[in-house]
Amino acid sequence: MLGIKGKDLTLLCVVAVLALCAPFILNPFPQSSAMAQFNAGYPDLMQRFVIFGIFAVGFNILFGLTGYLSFGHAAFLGVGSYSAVWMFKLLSMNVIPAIILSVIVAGLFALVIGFVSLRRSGIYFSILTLAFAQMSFNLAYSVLTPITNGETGLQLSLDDPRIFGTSVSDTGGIPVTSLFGMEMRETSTLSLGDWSFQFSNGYYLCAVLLLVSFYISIRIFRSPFGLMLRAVKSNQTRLNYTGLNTRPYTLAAFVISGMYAGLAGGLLASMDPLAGAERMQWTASGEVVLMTILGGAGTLIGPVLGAGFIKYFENIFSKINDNVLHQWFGGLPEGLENAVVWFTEHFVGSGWNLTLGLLFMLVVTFLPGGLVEGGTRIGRLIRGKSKRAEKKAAQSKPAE
Amino acid sequence: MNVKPDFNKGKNYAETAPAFLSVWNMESYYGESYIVQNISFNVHEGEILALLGRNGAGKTTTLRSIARMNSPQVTAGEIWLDHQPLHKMASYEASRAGIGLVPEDRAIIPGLTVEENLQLAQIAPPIGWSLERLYDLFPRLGERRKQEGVTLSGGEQQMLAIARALARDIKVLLLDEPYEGLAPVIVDEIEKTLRIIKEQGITTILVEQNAVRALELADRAVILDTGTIVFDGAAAEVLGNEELRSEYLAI
Amino acid sequence: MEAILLQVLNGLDKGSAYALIALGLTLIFGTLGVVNFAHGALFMIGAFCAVTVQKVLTLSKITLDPVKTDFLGNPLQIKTPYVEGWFGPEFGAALIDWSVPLAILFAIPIMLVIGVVMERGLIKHFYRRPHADQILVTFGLAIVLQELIKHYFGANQIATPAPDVFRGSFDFGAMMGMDPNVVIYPYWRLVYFAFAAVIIGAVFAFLQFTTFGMVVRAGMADRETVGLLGINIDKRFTIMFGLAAAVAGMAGVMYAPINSPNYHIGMDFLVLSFVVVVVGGMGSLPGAVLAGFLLGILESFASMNEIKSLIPGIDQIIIYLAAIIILLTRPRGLMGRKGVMED
Amino acid sequence: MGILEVKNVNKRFGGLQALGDVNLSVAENSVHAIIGPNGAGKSTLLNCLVGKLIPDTGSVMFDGQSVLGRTPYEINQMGISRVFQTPEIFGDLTVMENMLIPCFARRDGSFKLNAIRSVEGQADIHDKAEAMLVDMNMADKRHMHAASMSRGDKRRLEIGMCLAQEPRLLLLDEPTAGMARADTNNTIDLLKQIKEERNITIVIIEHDMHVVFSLAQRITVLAQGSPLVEDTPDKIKGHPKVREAYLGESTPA
Amino acid sequence: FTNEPTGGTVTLGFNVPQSGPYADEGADELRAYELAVEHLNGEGDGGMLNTFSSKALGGNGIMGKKVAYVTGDTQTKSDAARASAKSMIEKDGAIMITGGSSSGVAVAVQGLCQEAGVIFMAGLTHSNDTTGKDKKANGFRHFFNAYMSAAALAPVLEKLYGSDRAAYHLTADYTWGWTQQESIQAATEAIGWRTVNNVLTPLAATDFSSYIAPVLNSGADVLVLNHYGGNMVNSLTNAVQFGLREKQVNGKNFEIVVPLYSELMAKGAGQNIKGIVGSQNWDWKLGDEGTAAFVKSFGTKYGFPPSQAAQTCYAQTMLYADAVERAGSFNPCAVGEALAGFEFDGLGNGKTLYRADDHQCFKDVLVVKGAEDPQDEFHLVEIVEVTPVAQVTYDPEHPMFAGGALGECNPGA
Ligand SMILES: Nc1ncnc2c1ncn2[C@@H]1O[C@H](COP(=O)(O)OP(=O)(O)OP(=O)(O)O)[C@@H](O)[C@H]1O
Ligand SMILES: Nc1ncnc2c1ncn2[C@@H]1O[C@H](COP(=O)(O)OP(=O)(O)OP(=O)(O)O)[C@@H](O)[C@H]1O
Ligand SMILES: [Mg+2]
Ligand SMILES: [Mg+2]
Repeated sequence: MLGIKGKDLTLLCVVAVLALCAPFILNPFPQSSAMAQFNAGYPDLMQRFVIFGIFAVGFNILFGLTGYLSFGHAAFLGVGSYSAVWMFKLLSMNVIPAIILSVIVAGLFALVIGFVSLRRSGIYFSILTLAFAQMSFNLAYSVLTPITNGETGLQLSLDDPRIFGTSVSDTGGIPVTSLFGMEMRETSTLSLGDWSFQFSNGYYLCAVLLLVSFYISIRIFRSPFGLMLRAVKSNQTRLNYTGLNTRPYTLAAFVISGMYAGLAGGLLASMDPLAGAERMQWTASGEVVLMTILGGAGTLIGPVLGAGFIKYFENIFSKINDNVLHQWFGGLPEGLENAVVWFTEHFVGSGWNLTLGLLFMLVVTFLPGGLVEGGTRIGRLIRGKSKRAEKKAAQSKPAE
Repeated sequence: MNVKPDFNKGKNYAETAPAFLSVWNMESYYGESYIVQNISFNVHEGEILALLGRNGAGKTTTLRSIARMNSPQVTAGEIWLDHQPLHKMASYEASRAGIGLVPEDRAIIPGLTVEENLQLAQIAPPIGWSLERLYDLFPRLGERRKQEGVTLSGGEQQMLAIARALARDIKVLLLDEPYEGLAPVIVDEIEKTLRIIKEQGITTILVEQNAVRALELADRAVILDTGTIVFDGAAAEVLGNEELRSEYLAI
Repeated sequence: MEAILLQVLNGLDKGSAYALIALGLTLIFGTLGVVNFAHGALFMIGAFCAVTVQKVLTLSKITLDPVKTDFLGNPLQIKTPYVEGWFGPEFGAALIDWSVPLAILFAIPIMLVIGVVMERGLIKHFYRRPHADQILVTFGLAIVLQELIKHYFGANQIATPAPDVFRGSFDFGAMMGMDPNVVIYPYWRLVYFAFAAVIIGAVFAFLQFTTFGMVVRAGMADRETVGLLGINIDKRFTIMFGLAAAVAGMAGVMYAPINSPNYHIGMDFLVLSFVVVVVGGMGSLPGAVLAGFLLGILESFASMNEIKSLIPGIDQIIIYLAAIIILLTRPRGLMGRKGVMED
Repeated sequence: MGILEVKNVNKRFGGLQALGDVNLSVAENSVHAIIGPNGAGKSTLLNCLVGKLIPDTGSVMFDGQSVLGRTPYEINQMGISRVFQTPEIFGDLTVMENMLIPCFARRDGSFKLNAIRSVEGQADIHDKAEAMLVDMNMADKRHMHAASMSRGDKRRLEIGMCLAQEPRLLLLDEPTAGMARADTNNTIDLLKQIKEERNITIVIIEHDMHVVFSLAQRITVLAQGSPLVEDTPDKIKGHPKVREAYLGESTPA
Repeated sequence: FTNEPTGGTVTLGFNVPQSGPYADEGADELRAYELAVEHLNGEGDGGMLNTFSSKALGGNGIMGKKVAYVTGDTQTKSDAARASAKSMIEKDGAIMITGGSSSGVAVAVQGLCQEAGVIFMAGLTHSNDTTGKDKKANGFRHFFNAYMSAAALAPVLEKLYGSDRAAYHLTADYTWGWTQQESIQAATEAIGWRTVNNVLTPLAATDFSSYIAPVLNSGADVLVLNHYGGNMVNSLTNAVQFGLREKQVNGKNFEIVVPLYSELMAKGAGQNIKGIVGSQNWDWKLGDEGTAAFVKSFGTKYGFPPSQAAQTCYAQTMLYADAVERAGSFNPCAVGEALAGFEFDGLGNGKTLYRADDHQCFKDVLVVKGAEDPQDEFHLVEIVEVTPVAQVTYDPEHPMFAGGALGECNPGA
């Protein structure tokens, strides 16, 4: 089906089911329970999961396949966002032209930066991309303020021209982003007992695009192009002496992953029409690197998992304050309660970074293949096939 | 034909064994693949042992296991060198205990000159031949001492690898295909050197594809096939045994 | 003319700071090949050694003032540092005044221990892992260290002044017969410059005139073979790590008076130090130092008004622009060694 | 006029004259061996042919066109493939994937974003790689990681990858070093067969005289960077200078 | 309207920096918010509830609903701040968002709240734009702004340093820096100062030596540091290191001015801040009744006096709650109407007006300077003068604030 088969097809189906049912899956706890704090099924966060998933999937096409570690990918995301917001300002609030433009502009930007940076490999390449991104960030923050609105970020305003739309909505506000009239921010709520599930148009647009992106990424991984990219990672000398110039391949991968980043940026702006310069800072580029490695570089689903993991901590753990903790542990005796709260406080709220840092270390130390490796191990446990057993099986066969 | 090596499987095997180097029930893995499958053999002091077998038989794996390299992982068995338990040592400790390995890919260290490659061998005790003496043995190395080691020609690198092993005071020399890539004249030279080394009482294990050459030089031979020992006996015996020659050595 | 001289001086000093900060990173990243995102954290811990020494020296005995009151109307607490009580007010005050230089003495052993523990406990397992994994683990570590410091010292900057005698600036211009106040330079920065020169020289000498440097280089290229030659490379890597941490820490201590440290100071310098090391060329100590000075001077020039008015915003990007130009014209940075982290 | 014409090639490394006035002419569809002591400059000469090194002076013509100044991939596109002294293969990929890459590489080297159809979907290419694996007697290792094969196997794989490209000139740098006798014989047969079937010209460097004398039609002896003699195998065998400088006494005449 | 509270509680969203350089400021804001919630719910000593001129609040929550709150981390990034605010609105049902410690974040979150249909009560934001070109109907600012700083400072500067001065500006190269610089340049030129130069410095700069070194030779005798937070601490430290303060230029003592001050910055700058003049929105040492009540309850609870950031956040919460009570509805439009043009007293700074035209508060502004010999760490700053509100009031159409429009209030879905 769709030109993919076997495991890949299963994977795509699983991702599709997960993405479409996310509003249920991410909201497992009833509204009034203490655990509701851990629910992540509200539109903004679900959108972020998916958008950063797209970003990471694209990054993985470059890094996972070719091994070229770009440390400036956030620049493409930022450029995508700016293009989209400009599109909203000038043209119309329809997200389609905005998204298309952001993909194109990010692709062109990636073409230029990639063309230059790919003259070097290894760490030298990483630093070149980092330098380009940091330049973009610094300029966007200051000199380019007329285009980027600097520190505040590019926003819509009441006096935008918006050729194919209205500057001001009927209610006197700024019109909202939409897909041919279907408003992105519109959310319908389904209440089932103590649960309430939110279905947002914006999220479903993002989810569909994630599925498309993911599907394309599968196709790339399984295509001769993907094979060539893996060959680039493995041995460039051999590739050269096989008559292949590696540059067009790496550049194509770079541009494709830049376009993914642009798409992510465009979607971010479509969900929330603001583009800030911080989106291009090295920390943002670093974040996608971390997402990819954390999930499992070179695997198909890993980057999406990594993106979800980091965004979850950033948005859910950071919001747990001592007030919430006291509610949770209110059942404990006073002294114990305070002790538990005091201890837990370090890891949540303003301490969310600490938890994230610790988890980075734990995951990479104990799960060398990232979260995907963790999943594989769990799968193996469930199937009851231990490593030992496999070893025994191998023993009976001769070494070859 | 399958000849069992002569050793007794006692707990205090190491003390009673007449051997200088003994490998006992050794099993080695690369990750999940089981390569060296429970082998045992002895090497006596001062002798040259030829370790033969087809490609992929596990010769290199055996040598690397004895030298205590990080891979393969030796999961079972014991290795004793002159009453020292090698199987409990890290590779640098094995080296200090007297193991010298000339690896099959020569492993010349990039970024270092020829001389630095040799100096590196003389940092940790015990120190063997002096640089002058090594340059006498391999004059080509003397001429190229300031050149980066990895830019040497294939044969020169082989010389450097052997010289580097001799730069340490070793008890057992493990040679993994030392003749590979060497001009015939040089092979003759090295063979002479090996005889000199033998006279000095150094024990040698020689892995070589040129089986005839190796067997002419060696005292004893061990033949490996898919990770198990299929022959252990006098070198001359192999040369005289048609079946062994054709089955495992194709000569 | 004076302006140029001034910026050269400035650049030299900035450069010495960059070089010193990057030096520790070169040892780990350029030489051991470990992509150490925790380097900034080591620098920060160094700076907080200075803060801690200052805090310890100013630990105070509290007495109540009978007359004055605090903001809640309670009697005011008067704090007299214990050291002033023990050593007399004058010597005690001098000790406090000199807390930053004193902190160097504390920082060296502390940073050595931290470096060694970090290497033995964590990094050791990552030499053979992909660089990406190294990034993840060291970044995680950096965050953890940072958050711990934030927890104990807060997020605000903490003033750690240099000793009083180094306040003010030295008038080079006047010395050279120009008008006064034209070419001036703060004393503490001159101290920093000298300090950087000494440390850089010492590290050079250690790696150049002992076999240590060669062994570590060899070990990075091929650990296995070095082990085969009887060398316990792990031990040397550990020492190298300790050394690098100590260098990073000293750079941090000395920098504390220039920029009051906060828990974020390491991250602020992280990118810069990577850029310096890579522009210098992987595996090259002199390269990193040279790149530090070069970028320092370029940055100083770019901040001159004449140049800024010519190209607006040039000072924002000069470092990156220079890095790009250098890396494109020289494949391995200024003095990089072949084969180090090129793939 | 041979298919490969090397004229007056010189190459210095610092103070070392690695190649001095090398002249070499290789006839089309022949096997030409280059032998000589270690460090004679054999590999260096090969490097000059494939664009890894640029000679200081001299010219290298392949089929009437100069190869100098071209990048390795351009030279390969002219029809020259090379097997290295230490195997250069894609260690992280499986044997099958290793073989697929030269099959997918287009002869003219032009870039095609072949990202839509899957690898398996392109049956013609897949079959070609499969056939090559069978030819190389490696079909059973299809799914093995190339890096975890023994050295002899890596060599064979590399030869197979070069052959899959259907080159016109195949350069072999000690292809049988470290190979078991049986495999060496197989390789000799394979090379002979391929040369016949596909009209390939082969230049081979080898220290194993058995291989050289079984394959070569002409032999150039290189010593200290310069050709010592060039002749047929029989003449070379008996050449006293060659015996002294290179072959030694123990080589059977 | 969005998030209409239906149960027995009403949820407020406190969106403050918890990581990044302003985390301490954020922590102090959060303390103030928690205190405000306590007071609104009738716990504790009531703080400024007792001094507030409006008596609509009765310590029984807001309109009888108990006040609950959620917190989030802005990270001082527009993106993260908006994400955090969105989660409060979408997930937790927050009806009002408040907090923040930079203008970029304030403007970004204000825009979000406008679109989402909730009220935004800005925390610490000093840029003219927040209530200037980026003003929004749903957004309200209690904190003062760059123009007011300049207007308050100029007369004091004239008094202290005379009217014949040449100023050299170092300005952080982003929106806040620019508006700050523009304001102070205009104000000082109005008292006769010359502006020698204005040099933009990168936000990411940590070492300002190359910008400071040329100052002495430029003919200027005053250095104005339009920097905030870490930038300001570092540039001031660098300037003092260069010995600028000991120098004489044009026969006058060289002086340094830092237009926007905070206690935390003073602490970070240590000795270097002594004698440096600047402005503040509020200081705990102000003698008025409201201030005293607030300082007492804050100090008793946390052991140290509140910062100006804490005060503005506390006041904003009170003002919001009060407006709801007075409006009799949580509907943002009703609340906005109640706030617009509202005059009050007793929350510090004396009589205050929430101007309807731009939702900016007008009140007295403090001119402060670094204490020469502080009695303890809480007295690093001393008040030089309390500039009366009249002097800092400007026309809503003032060019520095022109360009934007409040628009219509948005009650949301
Ligand atoms: N790094 C590795 N990972 C996995 N398997 C390996 C690895 N290295 C070798 N092997 C496997 O181990 C087996 C034995 O290899 P080894 O190198 O010891 O053979 P050998 O006898 O030395 O052969 P040769 O004569 O070709 O050098 C081979 O089947 C090979 O595929
Ligand atoms: N990059 C280099 N720098 C310096 N010298 C070099 C370099 N490359 C090769 N050489 C020297 O040039 C000479 C010829 O080397 P080459 O590799 O061509 O020899 P070869 O004939 O292939 O020998 P072998 O049979 O041992 O492989 C050698 O002495 C070698 O040390
Ligand atoms: Mg082998
Ligand atoms: Mg060669």
